[in-house]
Amino acid sequence: MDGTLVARIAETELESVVAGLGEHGARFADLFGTPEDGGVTGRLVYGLDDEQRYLVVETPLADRGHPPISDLEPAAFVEECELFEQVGIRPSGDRPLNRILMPPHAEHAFPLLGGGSRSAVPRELHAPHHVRGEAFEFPFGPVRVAGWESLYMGLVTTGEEVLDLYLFHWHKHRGVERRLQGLQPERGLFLVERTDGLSAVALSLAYCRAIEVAGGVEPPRPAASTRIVALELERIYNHAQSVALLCQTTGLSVGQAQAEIALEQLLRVNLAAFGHRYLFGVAALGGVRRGPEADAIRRLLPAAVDELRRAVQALLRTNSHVDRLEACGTVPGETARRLGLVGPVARASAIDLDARRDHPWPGWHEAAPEVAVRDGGDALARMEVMVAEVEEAQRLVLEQLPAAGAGTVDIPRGPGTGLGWAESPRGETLAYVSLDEGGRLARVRLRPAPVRNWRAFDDAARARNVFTDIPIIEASFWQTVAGFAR
Amino acid sequence: MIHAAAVLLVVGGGLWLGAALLGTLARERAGLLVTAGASALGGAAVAAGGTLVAVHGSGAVHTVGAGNLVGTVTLRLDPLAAVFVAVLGLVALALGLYVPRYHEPGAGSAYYLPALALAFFASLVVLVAGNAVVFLVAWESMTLFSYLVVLRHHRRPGVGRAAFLFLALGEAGFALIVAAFAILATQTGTLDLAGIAARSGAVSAGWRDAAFVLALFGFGFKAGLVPLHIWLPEAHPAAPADGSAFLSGLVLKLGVFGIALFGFELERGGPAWWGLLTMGLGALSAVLGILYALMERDLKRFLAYSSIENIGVILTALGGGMVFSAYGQRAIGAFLLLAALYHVVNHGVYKTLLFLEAGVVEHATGTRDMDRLGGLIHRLPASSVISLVGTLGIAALPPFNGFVSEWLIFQGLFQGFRIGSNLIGILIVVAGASLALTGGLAIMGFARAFGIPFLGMPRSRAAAEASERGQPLAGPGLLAAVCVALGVGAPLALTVLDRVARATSGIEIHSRLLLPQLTVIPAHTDFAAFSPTYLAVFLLCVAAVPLLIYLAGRPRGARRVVPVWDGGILDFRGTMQYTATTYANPTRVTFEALYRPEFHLERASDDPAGRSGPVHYRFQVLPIFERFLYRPVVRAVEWLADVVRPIQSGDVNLYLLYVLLVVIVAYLIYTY
Amino acid sequence: MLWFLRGLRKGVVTTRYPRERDAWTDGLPSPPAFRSDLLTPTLAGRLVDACHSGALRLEGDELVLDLGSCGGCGDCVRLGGEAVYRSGEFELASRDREALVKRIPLGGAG
Amino acid sequence: MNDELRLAGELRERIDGLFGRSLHIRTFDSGSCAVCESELRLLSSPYYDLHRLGLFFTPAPRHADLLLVTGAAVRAADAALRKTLEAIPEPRLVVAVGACALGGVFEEDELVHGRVDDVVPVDVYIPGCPPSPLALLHGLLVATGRLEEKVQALSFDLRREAVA
Repeated sequence: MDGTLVARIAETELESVVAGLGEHGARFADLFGTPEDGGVTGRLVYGLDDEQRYLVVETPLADRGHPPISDLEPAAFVEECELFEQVGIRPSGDRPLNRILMPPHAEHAFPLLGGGSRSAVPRELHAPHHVRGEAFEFPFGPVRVAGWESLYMGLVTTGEEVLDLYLFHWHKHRGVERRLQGLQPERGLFLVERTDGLSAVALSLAYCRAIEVAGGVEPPRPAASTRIVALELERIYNHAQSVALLCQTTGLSVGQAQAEIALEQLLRVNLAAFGHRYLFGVAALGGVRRGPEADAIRRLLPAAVDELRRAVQALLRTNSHVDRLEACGTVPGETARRLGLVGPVARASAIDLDARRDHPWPGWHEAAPEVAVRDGGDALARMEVMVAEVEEAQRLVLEQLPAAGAGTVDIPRGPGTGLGWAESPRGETLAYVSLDEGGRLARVRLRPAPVRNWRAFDDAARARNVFTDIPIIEASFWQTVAGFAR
Repeated sequence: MIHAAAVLLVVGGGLWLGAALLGTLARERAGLLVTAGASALGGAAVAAGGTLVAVHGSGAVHTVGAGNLVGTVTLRLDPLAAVFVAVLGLVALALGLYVPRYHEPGAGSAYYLPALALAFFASLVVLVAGNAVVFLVAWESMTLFSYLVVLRHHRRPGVGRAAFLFLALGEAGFALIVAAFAILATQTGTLDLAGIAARSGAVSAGWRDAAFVLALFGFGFKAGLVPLHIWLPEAHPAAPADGSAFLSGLVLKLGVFGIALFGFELERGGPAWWGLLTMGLGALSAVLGILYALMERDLKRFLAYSSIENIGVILTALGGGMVFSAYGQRAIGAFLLLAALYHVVNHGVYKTLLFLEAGVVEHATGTRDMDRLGGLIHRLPASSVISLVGTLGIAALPPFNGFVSEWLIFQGLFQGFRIGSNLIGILIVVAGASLALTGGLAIMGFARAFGIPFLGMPRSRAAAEASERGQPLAGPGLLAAVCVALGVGAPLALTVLDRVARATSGIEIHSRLLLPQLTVIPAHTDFAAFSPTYLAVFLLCVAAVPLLIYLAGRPRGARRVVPVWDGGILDFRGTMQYTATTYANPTRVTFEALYRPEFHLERASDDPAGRSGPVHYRFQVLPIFERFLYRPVVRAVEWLADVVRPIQSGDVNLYLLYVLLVVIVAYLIYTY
Repeated sequence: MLWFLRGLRKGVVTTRYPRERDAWTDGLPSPPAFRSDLLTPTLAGRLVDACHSGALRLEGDELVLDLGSCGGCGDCVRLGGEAVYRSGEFELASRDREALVKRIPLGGAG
Repeated sequence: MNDELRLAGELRERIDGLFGRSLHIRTFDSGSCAVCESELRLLSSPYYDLHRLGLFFTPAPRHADLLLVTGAAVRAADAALRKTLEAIPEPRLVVAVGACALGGVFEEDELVHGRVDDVVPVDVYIPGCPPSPLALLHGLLVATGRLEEKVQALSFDLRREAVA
């Protein structure tokens, strides 16, 4: 697999390897388990960003066979809990694990191992979170503002300031990874696209790259350029949505209307360019299903981005808006590194990381994208990063248009494994695929960016914020619950 | 008519003494019932007697001579004291009705009930004492019996310490009171209160000031003025419900009586700065009292701090009255005295009610911590309604009595412009403004004190399983009725108090109660007017109209009861509601400089991996007065004790030497 | 910043729908329409396999199109050639779930 | 049999009459991919502005007349969905939005019902992945009886249309 190193170690060496990689400065990216040849094989994915390569550490795992990885690498906590929920592998010691994808009251079913008791209707919620003393838990969600995803937030507060916050994403866990087991890759692509619809292009491209890497093929040159165009169009409209939501949460309704006008125009650009408002159906195995309508993009995109730029500049001059974003939901650089954040959230906390530049796949070498980084770490810094990325994305789209075209390459049906990645609007998205003999999907591991970034939402909310700041932080993070819950 | 009143008082006192004796038999049910009945009847008689004296106290002080035990034990039926006697009687009556269902027969009750009855008796004697010595003896015995009352649950932790604190500060106050009386007695040459009152004008200014200040701080200890208040929030939770009701409903009032006695009778017509000092301390007590009350989670400690606040309000009114009188505005001065006395009566009624209700809540759920109560209105419906009446009363909301008395006090204080010098006028209005702030915070405090325990969902199993069976309702119910009666029938009550004010200050105050119109005007017709009775009737009509509209237009369709909307979570638990501290969070944040809170937070998510788990948050207000006033004083006294210790060397010869030295010194002083 | 001026300067952008239908909606994804006479069983079989959202299935001699499952991706239109067209319909709301299930008789030979 | 149809028709008229004027909508996400949510949010944008049609989003189900359900009815969200529907007073309507909710994308399994019908009774179905804001507007107007359904008449068979 080009661009990826694979290392196989024994479970006993796991602790020293993780510690060693930590000192070496490798960035933890993913940890997942796969039921293979009678046991469970764990794979840790590390981003060696300066060497432009990923390192996949494979090791057989036994229940309670290794010390908690999250003690050495705090970033790995969410994946460690998910590892237990999906394949039943627990670290040694008695440190409690949190429920990530399954509701707290559902008994463990280890779906990836083929288990799967019908999770009965929840009787009683025993959250990991009992609140004692004089603070109390303010229940917020899962049914929230009209048009926002189902997400439960347990706000522990002393009246106004948020002391602690924990999130339940499991209302939206559809078990896509378990559902993909045994499917044909084409049918898998249809489901992968609908796992996190707002990052459909990025997730499907990562999945297609993984299968292409497994098959050892490269997409044709025009298809690579089309992929860049689609990816950047998706980035532009997502960032426009984040600006619109920020205005909604700070209460600037005219600003929200202006941003929504720009957003609608961008969605109509997507429709004109690829025949789908949210760019579904662009990526295909071995290439792209259709090329972009170049003249439609050249005619409509600049006008739409202009609309967005004017709205954003007006917003950045509105003190009431900017004051609300300054020092709101601050994620310090150190926390961002400790939790292994990716995407605009990380770039706004002074972490210079972008999969397009650090791990370029064909087409990105020439594109040489420029990465915007800010060090404020608050909602304003995140907005500035997103605004800068919209400008850069427009440049990339218009630059790649001439070379963009349709076309796919046939992929040999056969066993193999591959790691694919893409820079979604929310950050680095990984997809790991292993195919069995008949070329069907034995195991698919999807790790959209929200899986890494929702962790920082708790820290940001705990940094001396009050109730009304929570929606603003959520809008400035702009992570999807569907991307986390899969 | 006065003789009838005197007879009633004597009968009442006798019944209390009988109750005290019978109390010792309170090991079984019958003994307990009889004692309670006797003290209740005694209370009724004393209340009637007090009212009669107040009504017919035609300005003159009636001295009824009695046997000459130690000198002549003269009693005095003074209208000013009559108001307090009436309150004493009412409180005793309510407690008498409350005791049977609250206390179990047994050894504890056998010592407690007599102590309580004797405390009533001692208070009565204090109020009708005609002679300084009788006053002081009765005052000391009242303090001692109250100490015994607080010690009821002496086995519980902290009760001993709280009772000792009450006694210690009580003695400190007593010392000052004795000094004040000593000064007046030596200067006027008589021990008889009426005599002192008559000749106090001739006493030199220096001595009069000293006597007043000593009396103010001496009685201030008992009344709970701010710097001297720290025993109050400790003693009330320690005492049983009826004990703390007696403490707050009556004992604090005796402190106020003392100050009013000195300010308006013994040393009438003092300089303006007396009034300003009293008003200043009163306003300070009011504001700090309610601020600290808002931070309390324990129901009784909250009510204790709220008592400090109300005493602050009363003393502000008294102080204002003294200032106005000193500047010649005697009509407003008398009016403010009337308003203060009316607030004394009101507070005596609804504070006792609230303490009795706090007792019921503790009796039913076993806890006073507001954060473990909730939803009691469903479990204790009658008690909830009664305590709602008390809460509306103390929060000074129309049409209840608290509103009328606070309205009177405000109208009095806001007429500060009638005083010549602007500075004094401004100071009075500032005091009024601080009372306004207190009023606002009091409404928030009592919305919290009623809302958190009674409304919402139960926050603990104890609250969920509370039951009203066997809980005392008669006592608090009676007080609730009196609350409403005093509120709606305010003009009647004011006519009685008008007589008292005239008897005390000697002015026919202009607050002609326009009985045909049932309206009240604050001493001057051109300032404000208001009729509590019509207001109550108007409020009832206003409330009835929307009710009728709702009943008429109610959809007839099938009714479907659905749980409250909670965002769709699985189980909305009691712990997901606002707690007492978080409800008062805006005040805590605004007055952070005053509270200087320390808080302790443990949360699982501080773990670097961000593991979500249990959170524990504790919050503590810095007790400023204990830390920065009393502790240094105590340390200074202990240091002094160490310094003096060498004198007590245990060597007899040295002691003889000391005796010789003292004799020599005394001889030298005597000869010069 | 006088935001309402910005709003006014923008003018009215609101669509006149449902009175008129905007032009851009022609590009919207829409379910396939079939020429049943050209629809051979083999072509129908290939169409069913091509549809990943499970909207097409064969029942007896009819091709069943479930509009509820169709995402309008257009794979079948590209595959079907003459026999399959874009219906251009996007107002497909219905009170009856069965009304969304269309049955196309297979007409073609072979 | 036909009186049953008559009753259904009358009930339909009664509901249409009731919702003729303004309508408050509560949305519920039972496991969508966030794209249907995005289209729902755009309904209140200047381009589509559902307020001009008397439709309003409301956070409180107590004030809602219509429940818009998106997503593939994840079993873990059943309790929340039923609670939300129960919190809406009658007369009320339920509209299922998007291919996920109508049973297209996810088949039934241990974690997902696959169709919103299995959890709550659905009155109007709006297909599409995602249904565009105009399709949503059309669906809402059909639900409130202010527009007639179009799909009943369509046969999606060009030969039959050519013949008819």
